[in-house]
Amino acid sequence: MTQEGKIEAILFAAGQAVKIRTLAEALEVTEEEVRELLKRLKEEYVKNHRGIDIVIFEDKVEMCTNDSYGDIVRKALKMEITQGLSQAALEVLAIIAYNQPITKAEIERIRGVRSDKPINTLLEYNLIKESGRASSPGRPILYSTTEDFLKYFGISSLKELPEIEPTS
Amino acid sequence: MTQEGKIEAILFAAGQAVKIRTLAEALEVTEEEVRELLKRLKEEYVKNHRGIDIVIFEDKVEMCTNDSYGDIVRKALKMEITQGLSQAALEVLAIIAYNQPITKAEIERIRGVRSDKPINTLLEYNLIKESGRASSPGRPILYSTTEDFLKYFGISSLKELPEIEPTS
Amino acid sequence: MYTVKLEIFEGPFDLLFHLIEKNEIDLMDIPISIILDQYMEYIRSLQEMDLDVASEFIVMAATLVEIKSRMLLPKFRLEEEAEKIEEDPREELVKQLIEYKKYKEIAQLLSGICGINRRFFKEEPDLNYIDKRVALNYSVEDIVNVYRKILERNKEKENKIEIKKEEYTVVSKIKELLTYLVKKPALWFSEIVRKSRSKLEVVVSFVALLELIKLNRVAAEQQTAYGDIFIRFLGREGRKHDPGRQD
Repeated sequence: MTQEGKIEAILFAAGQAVKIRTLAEALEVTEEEVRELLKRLKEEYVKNHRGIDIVIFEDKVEMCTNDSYGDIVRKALKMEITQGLSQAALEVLAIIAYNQPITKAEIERIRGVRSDKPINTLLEYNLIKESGRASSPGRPILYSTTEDFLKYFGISSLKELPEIEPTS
Repeated sequence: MTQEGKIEAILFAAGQAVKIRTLAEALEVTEEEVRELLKRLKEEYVKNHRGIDIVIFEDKVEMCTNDSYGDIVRKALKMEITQGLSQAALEVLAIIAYNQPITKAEIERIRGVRSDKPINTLLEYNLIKESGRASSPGRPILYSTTEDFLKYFGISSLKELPEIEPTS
Repeated sequence: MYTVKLEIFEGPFDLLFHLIEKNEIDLMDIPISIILDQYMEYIRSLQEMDLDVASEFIVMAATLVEIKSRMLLPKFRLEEEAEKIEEDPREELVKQLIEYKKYKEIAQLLSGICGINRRFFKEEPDLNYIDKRVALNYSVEDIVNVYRKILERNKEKENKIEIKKEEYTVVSKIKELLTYLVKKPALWFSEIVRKSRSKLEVVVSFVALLELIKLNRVAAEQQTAYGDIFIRFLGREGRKHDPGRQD
């Protein structure tokens, strides 16, 4: 048995995101050591073009397929090609990621255009969620990004988003 | 990309047994070549004490957890998994509970997405069962809930399922 | 269906950016006249193809017209007023454009790292290693809640298909005005304003009116600044194109 093997086995068997703390407790090592092991594991996956990969977000880690094998996976499993995210959906997602929680009206003010459709698309993809209501008149719905957003975009935490300059 | 990587990605994403023929078609090689690749993959897993493994039975192959890590996996999952059904599986279960007996096509029409994987999971959990075939063309399999479903969800009969009026 | 709209541009900001980049314009010193002309040209070309133009584009056209007129105004202002109004009329628009640009760039970046369609997860635990009683820690409530959500989701989808939000478009407004003008060949613009259900509809009506003037279908007169506009219908085919007319 190896430490990497243990982590690999746990992550595979879990079939969902596993807390770093859980891994530390199971392996009886510190969380820092787990993070170090995860780093080594990921490096090994990348270097050897493995079909599997891991994505670390916030205090969790989940096993997934390697992005570069996406086409063949879809082909083999006859997955319908879901429509990718439109430019509009990506713009709305960017705005929500940097300003969450945020209302539809604010999103539309920044984009200068109605945004119901892209918001619905993002909700269907579970990349954003309703996260309460603003205290402003009409108590409009507030939107935030989800864990799936971090998972599918490989962003380890919201803090990792590139900084944006106030002016260009 | 490597041939082994492709197989690894497909097997991981499938989450269930995959036909050797399916792999051969996706990789555009013969079934013999797939078997050869699977043999090499398995040797690699064993040699390097990987946490994952593959089992080949007749014309199918499935990725699984390396059982030598069984103890630590059980220990970790005990801490991690308090509710083991994915959102997709719960949705399918709810649809079957309220519409049984029902075909896969009807489930997918209600959900709007493919549902093979969650159906498979529910069968494995023994929460649903095949209960005959519809008289419609192709005579598709009908699914119903099981005794275990009643037991785990804490009701004594299906009549206890509350009626639902969609609120808006 | 006319839903093709401005598929290439996400909205008026997107279109403005395209024009600014095409003309290699400094964002901090936008030549409004040039941009306005090209902006209107684009919208007109869509209308010629009989495509409906989303109302946001029309509102932006009105904003650009307003900025242009304000930039011409100071020349005629009294000195004290000129001092008071130092700010650049373009300032607000430029601020919005810069803000939008940030997110447009982030969107580009996100598109490059998006794992949807490429990255797959396993989604279910390996049953051999979990305690079923623990993993199936549910109650009938969970089933009810999930099923209710599915029904609501499907109902919403149906509603969305049924109720298509009314949109004001210049093309449809021109047709509407023409029909009205046939019955009433002379009227005040305030009459149209009174009949409008929203500010947006007024703006769209106004742009439609400008189009009709350009097409020579109506003559318009305004006696004083900000005064009411008198509109006269010049006939179905317009004055110039009227085949029955001989000058």
